[in-house]
Amino acid sequence: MASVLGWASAALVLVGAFFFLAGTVGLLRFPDVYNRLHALTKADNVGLGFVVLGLILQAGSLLSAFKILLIWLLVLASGATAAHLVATAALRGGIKPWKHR
Amino acid sequence: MGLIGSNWLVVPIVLPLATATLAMLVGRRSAPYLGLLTASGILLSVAAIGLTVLEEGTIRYQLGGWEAPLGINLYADGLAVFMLLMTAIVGAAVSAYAVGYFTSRQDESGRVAGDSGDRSGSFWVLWMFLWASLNGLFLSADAFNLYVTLEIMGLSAAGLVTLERRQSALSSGMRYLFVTLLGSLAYLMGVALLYGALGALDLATLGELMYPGAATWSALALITLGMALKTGLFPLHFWMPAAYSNAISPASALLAGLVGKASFYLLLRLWFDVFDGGLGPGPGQVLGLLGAAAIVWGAVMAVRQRRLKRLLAYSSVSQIGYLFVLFSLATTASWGFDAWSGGVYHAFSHACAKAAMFMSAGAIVRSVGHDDLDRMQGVGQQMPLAVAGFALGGVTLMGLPPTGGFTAKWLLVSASLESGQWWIAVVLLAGGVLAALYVLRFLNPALIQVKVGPVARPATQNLEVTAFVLAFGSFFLALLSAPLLALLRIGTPFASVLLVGTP
Amino acid sequence: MLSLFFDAVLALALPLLAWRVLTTRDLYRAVILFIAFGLLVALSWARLDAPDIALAEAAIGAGLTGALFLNTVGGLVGRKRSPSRESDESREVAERREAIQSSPGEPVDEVMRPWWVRLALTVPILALGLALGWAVVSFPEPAIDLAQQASDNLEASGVDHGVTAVLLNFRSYDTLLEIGVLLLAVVAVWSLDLGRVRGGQAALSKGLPVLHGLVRLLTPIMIIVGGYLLWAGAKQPGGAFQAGAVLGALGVLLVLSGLVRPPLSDGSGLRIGLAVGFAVFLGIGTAVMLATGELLNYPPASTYGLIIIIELFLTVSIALTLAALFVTAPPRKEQGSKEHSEEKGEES
Amino acid sequence: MSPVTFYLLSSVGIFVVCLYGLIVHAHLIRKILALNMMGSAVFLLLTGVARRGELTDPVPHAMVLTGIVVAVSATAFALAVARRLYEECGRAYLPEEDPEDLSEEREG
Repeated sequence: MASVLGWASAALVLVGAFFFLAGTVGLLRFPDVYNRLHALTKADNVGLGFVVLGLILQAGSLLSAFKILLIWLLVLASGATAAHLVATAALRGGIKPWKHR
Repeated sequence: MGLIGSNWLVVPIVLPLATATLAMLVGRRSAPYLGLLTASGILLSVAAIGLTVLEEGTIRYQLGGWEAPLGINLYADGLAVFMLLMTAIVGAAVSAYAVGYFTSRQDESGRVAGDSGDRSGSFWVLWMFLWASLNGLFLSADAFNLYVTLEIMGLSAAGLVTLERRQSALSSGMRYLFVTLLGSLAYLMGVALLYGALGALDLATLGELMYPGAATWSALALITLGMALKTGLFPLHFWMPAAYSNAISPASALLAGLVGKASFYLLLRLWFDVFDGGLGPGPGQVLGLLGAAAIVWGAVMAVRQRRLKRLLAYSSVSQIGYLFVLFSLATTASWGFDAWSGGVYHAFSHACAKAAMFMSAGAIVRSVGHDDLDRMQGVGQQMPLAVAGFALGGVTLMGLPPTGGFTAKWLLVSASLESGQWWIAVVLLAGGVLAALYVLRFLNPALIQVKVGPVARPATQNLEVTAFVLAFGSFFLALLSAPLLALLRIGTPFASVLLVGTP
Repeated sequence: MLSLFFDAVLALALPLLAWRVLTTRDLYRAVILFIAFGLLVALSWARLDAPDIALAEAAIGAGLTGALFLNTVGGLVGRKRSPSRESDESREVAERREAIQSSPGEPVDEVMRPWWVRLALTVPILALGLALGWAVVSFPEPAIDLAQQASDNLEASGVDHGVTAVLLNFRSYDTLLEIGVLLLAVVAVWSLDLGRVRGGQAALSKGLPVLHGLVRLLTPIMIIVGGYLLWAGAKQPGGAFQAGAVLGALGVLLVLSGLVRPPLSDGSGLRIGLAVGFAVFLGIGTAVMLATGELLNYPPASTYGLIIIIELFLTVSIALTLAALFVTAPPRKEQGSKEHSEEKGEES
Repeated sequence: MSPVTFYLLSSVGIFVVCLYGLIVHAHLIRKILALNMMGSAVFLLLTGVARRGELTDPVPHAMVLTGIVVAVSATAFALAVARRLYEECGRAYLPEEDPEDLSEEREG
């Protein structure tokens, strides 16, 4: 039982890490600020979600599981807000969204 | 030692801290009175501490009731009390001076009034923190606690420099802040290395455990560099002339008189109590050489200045050299105590004299509206007290009897002759001659009699009087040398020398 | 094995990151890298079993300090400033500033000492690095074990957490002076009488409902977290500093998002709030002298209670100070009194 | 080599890199950044030292906590001076040599 949980948790964390990797690649390779934001927030939120899910499986008590979950929710909220602020500032600053030609 | 007896020790630290807090709350109007009250309280407590130490020997005080390696101790020996006394005297004089300084500024015109009121409030809070940190530094027996006092000292001193908002004052204040922060960080790195190597922070414990090794040598180097930078030892004095000359005069007096001495004291304390005389003869020789170079370089530069306050600032570069000469002379040989006490005595007399001279200069600049040395003709007629104060301080710098500077030089010169390093004696005496030159650089034009009509000038009587009184005190400091030297003997690191020397 | 590799990478990354911070041309980028540096330092402290200071570093060292830097860089370069100070500066200065600001955009910095200075510096600096490296590698087993002594005396300290015991009992004098430093810093910053550079932020954030929503959501959470950290400090990592840092960050957030107007330096409520921690600490430390004969030596029976009281007030003052260092707008002479009356109510 | 040694060496690395940067750069922000990171280097050394024994030593932790608070105070003041300097004269650099100030209006 313990080892099944352990494997599942490891797998989930690995999936999360893959999303982080993808998000990082997107941050480096995408053409403009809006695309990069997309890569960052979406991939990282999902990635962190998987990592959190994996860690919850390892959590000793319900309370710590709840705390870990809370971290994810807070990151979701602040990440979304930060992305919104950056995008707004970029639009106001006159940066035009990139269009594929 | 009774309950009250040892508790005097915390008064010079706690009292100004309380005043600073109160001064921040009550605002500018009552701050000067609080400051003066505090000054008298500190004088009283320092006198009580001094008497206790003279009668009963060194005091160790366990803060929070915890013993040394775990807790923080305060420790008062002769040297610490000597520095406390120096700070109390100069501090009280500057406090009195500041009351007059900020009041007369307010009278000047409506425009500056509100501004200087703010500045006066900030001055008192900063100065009270500075005073608490100085007293705390002299009394602390804990390496990390010394760091905290150093930082309070640096921040409040830099804050005092930037009270003057001219561009030059701001940039020299900025540079001073960098220097003082870097010095503190170098010190802290040294403390961290000592903790890594020896596992303690209490100075006495560190001294017992000291061994020469990679970590302790590095710690010595970092601490020495940091403190030399903060004290302004040649060639690390680059920040000093600007910082001292661009600040408002009460701040210049405090910086040149006291703040530089505190970092010197810290080096002295660690050098002899922790590092066992610098872990060998080599480092002391280096510091002595730099000190000798500072004496000559600073004095030559001072002679070449065209501005009164810059002249004084360069004179400080030179006078700090005298302090560092002691590191090459103070060994366990028979002349060790003479050299050590000579250097420390010089710190005292220079603190009083230089503070008094900056205070005089401040009054003069305030009155004549500039500090151009070439246009000082007739100042002696207009402001006899200020010029007299300046002259008395100048005589102390030259080291003529009966000044405190004479006692200090006498001790240093005799130690250098006894040790066979006669070239140090030559430098010391040459420094005195050069000091005469730069002091005359101001006195010559100032004493010229000129015919000028009565000019409307800001009232500076209060300033002149306080400056003169302090200079007068430093002038006769040699008369007190017997009790002061007796005080310095208590708990000195040269106790073994003294036993040999005095049967 | 894996953890050793992780430590090695982290330890290697820190100096490299520091190097990047100091060599990146763009100052904004340098500050962002600095924040990353602070977070990595916090991570390495977490690795070194120091959760207390990891928390403090993440909140104060990286977070608040980083925000301070960003704010200053923003104030220095790029933005045209309000002409509040124009009256009392010479024309020449204004022109010089114009010349500098004529190329807004990236705040860049390339001013360095000449190459020969840099070359000459490398020798002593490398020597220092080698000496220090040798020193830390060859640390002997120390003769004194303060860790043991601290844990032996933990019983008598009134609290169950080592770091809190050191901070508020064994070495409480250091902590007292350190709170003094905070107070001193605020006074020193105020004495500079800075212009109102940050006024723009509140206006900027108008019409950003998302941000306001987030801040409204975070406010109760951060208050709970701060209270929890304070309460937990007696037994486990946490305490007045961490709690104060969290609450201070909340203050900064509230002001920057425009939900609360920046407090004025001469508001007496603010002044009392800033000083109360230091005053209570000093007062209790002095008062116990009557009972036990030494400064800061708490009577054994009431040690825990006194420490909690001190920590409570410290938290208030630390939070206010950190926020004040960041957002206090000193009053301009002319308009001071008017705004003062206006904002009296915000103070609570 | 234990992981603690890595961190000790890392702290030395940060210290010297930042010392070099502090001296070499003229921009005020850069200097303040360097000083701040030098502080972190010392704190890292202390934290490493705290970790080497059987018990984790709380004394260096308390010292670091004190140091962090002192560092943020110093940084805030330094940044304020830098900004004030900029407001006053429009540059964020220190002059190489301090020019002898010959202006007339001194001491108010």
